[in-house]
Amino acid sequence: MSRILKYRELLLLVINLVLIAAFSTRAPGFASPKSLANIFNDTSILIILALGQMAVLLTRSIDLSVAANLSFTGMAVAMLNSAHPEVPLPLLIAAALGIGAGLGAINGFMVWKIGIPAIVATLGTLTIYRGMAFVLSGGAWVNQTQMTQAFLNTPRMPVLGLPLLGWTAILVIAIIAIVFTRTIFGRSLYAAGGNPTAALYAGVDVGRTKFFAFMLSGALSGLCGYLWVSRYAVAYVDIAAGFELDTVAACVIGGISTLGGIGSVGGAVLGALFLGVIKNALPVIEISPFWQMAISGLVIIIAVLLNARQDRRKGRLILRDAAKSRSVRVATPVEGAAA
Amino acid sequence: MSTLAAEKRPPRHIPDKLSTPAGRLLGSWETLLAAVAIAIFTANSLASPHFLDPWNLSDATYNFTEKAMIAFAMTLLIISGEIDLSVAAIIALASTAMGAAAQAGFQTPALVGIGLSVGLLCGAFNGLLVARFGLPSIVVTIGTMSLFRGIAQIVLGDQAYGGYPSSFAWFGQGYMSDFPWWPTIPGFEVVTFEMVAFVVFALLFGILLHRTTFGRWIYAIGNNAFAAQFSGIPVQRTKFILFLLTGLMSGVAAVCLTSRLGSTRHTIAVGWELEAITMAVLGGVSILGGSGSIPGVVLAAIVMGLVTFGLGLLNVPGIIMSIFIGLLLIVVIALPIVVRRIRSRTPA
Amino acid sequence: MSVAQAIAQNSTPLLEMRGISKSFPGVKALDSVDIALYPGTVTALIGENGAGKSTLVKILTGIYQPDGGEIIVEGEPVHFASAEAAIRNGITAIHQETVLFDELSVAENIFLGHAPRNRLGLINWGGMNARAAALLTSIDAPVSPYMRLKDLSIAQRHLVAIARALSVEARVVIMDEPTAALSYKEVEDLFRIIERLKRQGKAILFISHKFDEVYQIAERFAVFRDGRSIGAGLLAQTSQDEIVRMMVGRSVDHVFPKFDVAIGNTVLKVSGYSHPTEFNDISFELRRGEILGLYGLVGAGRSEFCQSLFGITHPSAGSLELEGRLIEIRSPADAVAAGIVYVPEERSRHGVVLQMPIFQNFTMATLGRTTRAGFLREAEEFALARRYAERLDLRAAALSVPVGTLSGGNQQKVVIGKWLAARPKVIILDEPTKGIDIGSKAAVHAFMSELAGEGLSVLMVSSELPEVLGMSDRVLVMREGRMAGIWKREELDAETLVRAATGNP
Amino acid sequence: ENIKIGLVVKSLGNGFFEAANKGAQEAAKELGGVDIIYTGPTTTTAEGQIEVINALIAQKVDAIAISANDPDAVAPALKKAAQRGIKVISWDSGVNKDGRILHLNPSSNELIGNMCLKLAADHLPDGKGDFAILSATSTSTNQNTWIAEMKKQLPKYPGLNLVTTVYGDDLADKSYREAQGLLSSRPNVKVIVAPTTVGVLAASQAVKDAGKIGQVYVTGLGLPSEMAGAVHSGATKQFAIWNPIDLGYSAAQIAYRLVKKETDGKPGSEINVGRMGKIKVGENGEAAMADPFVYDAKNVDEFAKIF
Ligand SMILES: Nc1ncnc2c1ncn2[C@@H]1O[C@H](COP(=O)(O)OP(=O)(O)OP(=O)(O)O)[C@@H](O)[C@H]1O
Ligand SMILES: Nc1ncnc2c1ncn2[C@@H]1O[C@H](COP(=O)(O)OP(=O)(O)OP(=O)(O)O)[C@@H](O)[C@H]1O
Ligand SMILES: [Mg+2]
Ligand SMILES: [Mg+2]
Repeated sequence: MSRILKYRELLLLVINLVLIAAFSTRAPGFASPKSLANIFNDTSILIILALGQMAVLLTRSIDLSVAANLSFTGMAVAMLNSAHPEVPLPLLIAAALGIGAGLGAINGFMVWKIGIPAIVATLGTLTIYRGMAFVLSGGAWVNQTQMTQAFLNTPRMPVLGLPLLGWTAILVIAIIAIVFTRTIFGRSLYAAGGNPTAALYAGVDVGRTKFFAFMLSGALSGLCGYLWVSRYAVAYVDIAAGFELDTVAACVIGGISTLGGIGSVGGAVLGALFLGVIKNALPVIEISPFWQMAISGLVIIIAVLLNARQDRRKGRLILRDAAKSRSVRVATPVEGAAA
Repeated sequence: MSTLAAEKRPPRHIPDKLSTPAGRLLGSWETLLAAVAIAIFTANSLASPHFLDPWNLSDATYNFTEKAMIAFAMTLLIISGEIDLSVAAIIALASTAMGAAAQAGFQTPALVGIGLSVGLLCGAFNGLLVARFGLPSIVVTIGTMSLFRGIAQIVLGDQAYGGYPSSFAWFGQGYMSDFPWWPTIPGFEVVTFEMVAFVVFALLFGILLHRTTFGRWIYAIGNNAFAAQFSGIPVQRTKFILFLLTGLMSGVAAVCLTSRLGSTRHTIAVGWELEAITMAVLGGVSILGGSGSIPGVVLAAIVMGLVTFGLGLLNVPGIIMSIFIGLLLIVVIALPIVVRRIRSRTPA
Repeated sequence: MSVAQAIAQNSTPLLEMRGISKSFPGVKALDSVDIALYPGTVTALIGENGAGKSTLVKILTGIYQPDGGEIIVEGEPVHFASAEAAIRNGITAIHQETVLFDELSVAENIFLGHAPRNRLGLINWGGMNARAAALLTSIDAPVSPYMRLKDLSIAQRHLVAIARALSVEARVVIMDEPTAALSYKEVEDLFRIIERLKRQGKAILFISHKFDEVYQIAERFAVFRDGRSIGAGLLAQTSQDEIVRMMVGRSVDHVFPKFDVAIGNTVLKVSGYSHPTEFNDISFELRRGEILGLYGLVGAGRSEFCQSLFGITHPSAGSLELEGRLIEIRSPADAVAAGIVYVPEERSRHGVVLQMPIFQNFTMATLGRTTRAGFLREAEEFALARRYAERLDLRAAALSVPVGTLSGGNQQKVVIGKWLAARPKVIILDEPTKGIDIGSKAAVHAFMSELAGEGLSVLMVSSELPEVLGMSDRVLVMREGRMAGIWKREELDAETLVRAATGNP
Repeated sequence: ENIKIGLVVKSLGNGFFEAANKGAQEAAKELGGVDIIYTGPTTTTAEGQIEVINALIAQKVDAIAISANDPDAVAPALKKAAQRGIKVISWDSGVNKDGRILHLNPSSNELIGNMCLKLAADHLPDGKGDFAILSATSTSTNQNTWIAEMKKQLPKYPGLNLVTTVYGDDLADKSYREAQGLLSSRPNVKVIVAPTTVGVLAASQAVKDAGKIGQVYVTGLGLPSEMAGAVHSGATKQFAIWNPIDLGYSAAQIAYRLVKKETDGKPGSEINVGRMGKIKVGENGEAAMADPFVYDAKNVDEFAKIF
């Protein structure tokens, strides 16, 4: 285990399990396999978005436009589906990925070629993309009856007790894990954010890496656009409003540094699940709806505090005895930031 | 006192500055923004016959005055390399506290005091987490953003606080001409309290940032916190004070907004954090810290106010307006970068 | 193999750069320079700070594109569009700046950009770790490929950087000031590795400001001045004075101009200073007009100790007396107020704010002197900055340009000037001449003597033996966070110091 | 010069208000010489609506008809409008008495509250059993009024038991999760009443996904076009809504009559609202239109084409 999951992820996993156990004392059945599958399924979209956000955060950037991208792409594919019901679903999903990637590429282009700070570029496109969703639809909704059955029902088709939506998340996690740990592009993400100068010297094109990170984040947002619309069977301009901060929160709770270069796929997934567990638990454990927001805020702060305690620099431990106690820790192999 | 170097050669003369003041003014961000403001002002007056009406312009200032007051403090914070996403939530909490106090029968001065104190407290909480525990501010304030508004929601639930004393309404709705000592110059009766507050705070923050030791510290910290610390600058204390200031200004905005609305719900000022940050960034504040100016932010506030009001007069839907603001932000940030790049390509 | 033999065997260059030019906005960093590298030979590239050495390295490694000129490898003209292209052509470098990744494992630091891949094109972690382990063993590096870089010491990082340079099938190895952060012992190790590379027939470009090293390891040299080639040839046929003259354009006589000054009363008394993990039980007295050298191997804890005197870190035990009064220093501000200032080792990280104007850097620590009631007065700031800029003979276009536009030596002058403005009693200089060329070094040394002559007490951290021996009245040696001894100038010799620092009898 | 009426809605991009706009445009055409300015903020906030109101005041519109995001917060701005000679009415979601001349309820609040209870009872065997309310945001005026009315009239339905009220904030994902929470933690709840379209839709979807169609029903207030899918799936048997077209039509008509000084809109006055006949202003300056209309599988498709 220790080779696959680093200490931080292990801690987060334990926290997640403790939370689930605690909640199930108040809401029997919360920990049942069915309920857990439910929570995972419900968190799938956040997980996928968080993985995209993670790619961007790793390169020392941030993508605030993920939710707006989701809204625009969701609206676009829903309208496409309603106007041309004959277009097969795989093509629509490809369109969602493509549109999303295109919007992500716009962000990436501004960061790479013009040199606008990512937070500024995506703060701009955050409003622009959602505005475009409004322009595209004229403010009208796309309703359930306008969408085809295949469009609506495919992601909710259960396979081995988990809907396809959940399986999609698992597939994305697997692909991203391989991409981040075992491809040149994935390692470039870590390098570009960890030390841009060093990355340049090592032959990594930092700007281009950022561009592709944004494109990846965009493509995943686009995919989520489709998944969202089909899950809630309606498309309107405001969908997923404010979700960009949830994705950042999931990453941060999962130990991905907003300063780039640090983080693991496991962390991002567990961070998203952490938020998912809380979001799903609060409605069932008899907590006043008015308390939910404060509790999630508090929980984020506590998670960040816990994370930071682990990060505390240990100093250089020059004195022999101090160094000895450290060397025990160092000796445990660490496989880069892979995991 | 002689030096070896001096014995060898007389010291070289180093000029204070390279360019002339006029040259610096011409190339500055503020000049660019002022040009944009004038262009939008002209476009607005051509596009709508209702634009050049003093009362309308006076109403239009409400589009930006409160947000700008937060943006001033946010500017300092961003220059120092931090950020506060919880400002709108602080407004909600401060407003809720004032509402509760008003229900309990407190009078206007006490209400204002309570609003500002809650703002300060929230700022202190953020400051503590960032400056004392060394947590990244973007993450901390994502958390406190939910926490502060969440507390407001716990207190208010689905209810609203109203029933503020009538004198309280003056901060957000009053005109300076309500004062006997305000000069009765024709044309000046449209000056609102918030406008005066905007100008006063712009001056205060401008002086604080550009003319005091504290302001210099902010730049030093934002550019290189280590070097600042190694120069004896109290880095963490400065950051803490900046969070306090941001909290306080959110409290001020809460007083103005609550007074203007006359009621408090927990959704008050939703989304303002991004608008305040947009204002600062549009004003030329580097989101990475280290540079920016108050005059720039003042101009950016005016530009944003003019754009929203001008488009409002043309009944452009708000969401289309936000496309304009987003484009404006990107174009104004990109323009100097692109121009600089083109200029460096053609040899001078 | 003698130098003459080597040269006789390798008369055709492996790599040649001809007429290379490179301009940055406002600076012509390289103006049609030439250099040739021969197989099995170390060529030293020598020049003042800002002469264009690192720029040449970056062009050769594909990081910068030259404005003009050509690169010829084994007779074929080549063009490196990216860092990767240079690596593919067998050119590898240890760069001057830290170019490693704190958060990644040692193995990945070594192989980033050219990791071994399996048939699917995916990175082969097992193969990479195995190859990294083999590579590290071959250079006697006591480092596991699985360790994370941030857990390594400076010296260990250095070994990783070397392993990285050797991880590609290199024909040309470039080392840009590889010894600047190393102490005596690690330099010896590095030289052994270089000797091995030579035997393997690789061409080596070695950049250093330290002449003893250059003469020890290199056969050939090339000198740059202000971005131009001034001379090149065989070191065996050229004296140090000739090279210095080529480099500076004049001769430099006083590298260690230590004057005898009257040593006064005790100014600073440190007793039993300790820190839980970094240093233990440091005690000494520092007198008026005295220069106390602080010698040790890299990583001995000297900087940490000095930083605790300055209030950056906090001692867990011990006391401090300044002019007979017990003081406690909780922050740098306390230290400055008490009259203790610190010129840090990492200049651009801790010393100056690169983006801010020169005059603001000068006044940063002493804004109280140029303000009234907290309000800035720019004219006074300029006046103060000018006073110290002239005293230190600063070279700058104007006082309002950012410090980042200055050369390293001039940046160091700004840091020193900033602290002189605080009118200190004790000045701590941490590696004051690290990475500084011989001309500027002489100026810093002269200035140090002068300050002592004016009655300042100087604590000088240095890893350079000649500097310690040449400048100190007394020397304190630290080893692994503890005091290894303290010696007077008269009792000093290099051997004593090295023995104390390494702990070898 | 044409009469300009500002039709201010809670937010743009909402089918209900689009339909109301359609009605208002119809009224404008019928009356002649009237321009409808259909506008609203990006988010459903009072601050956003105030900016919109200020822009309307600046354009010197003749009347403002508003569906308010907050009854108190927009009042000061509307009072300013009134001072500048603009006739202000509210419709759908009201404004405090001193901020407007009159308020046009889509139906009386009692009727709506009653209708929601009736719908719940109709879905339960013998009209007895547990039900829960899924509301929008906790600040939304009309939602809160209707919930209050439902609670008030609950005694008229013995056996009908309100278990809890939850808030979906008019966000699809949150509403869905709240509905899911109800399904798992309140197994006795047989009916979810959502007086908001996003709520009914999300709850229907949650019921469908949980495979509880036929065990748990969802009902409430929604537009036929948006609800058709839920009705077809069987998650919703019936739901109700008033006609938003008629509502917008009437609001525009009333505003026009006020501008033309055909009425002062005081309590007790009767206003001519074109094809809708006459509306009487009651106490508190509130007027109400007809009963909500109930839709089910038989008629929903027909109306889905209209709004
Ligand atoms: N990226 C850059 N942008 C602008 N100027 C640069 C840049 N890199 C180097 N220079 C300038 O080019 C000149 C040569 O710099 P270079 O780093 O090559 O010197 P160097 O010989 O390596 O000096 P040192 O001994 O201090 O390392 C200097 O004047 C430097 O300021
Ligand atoms: N393992 C490490 N991790 C992080 N920083 C380090 C490490 N080793 C050294 N440093 C920092 O790098 C700089 C150079 O350290 P170096 O060891 O060369 O200085 P030194 O004075 O010889 O050592 P010390 O300060 O321990 O006596 C110092 O500022 C030190 O804090
Ligand atoms: Mg160099
Ligand atoms: Mg050191």
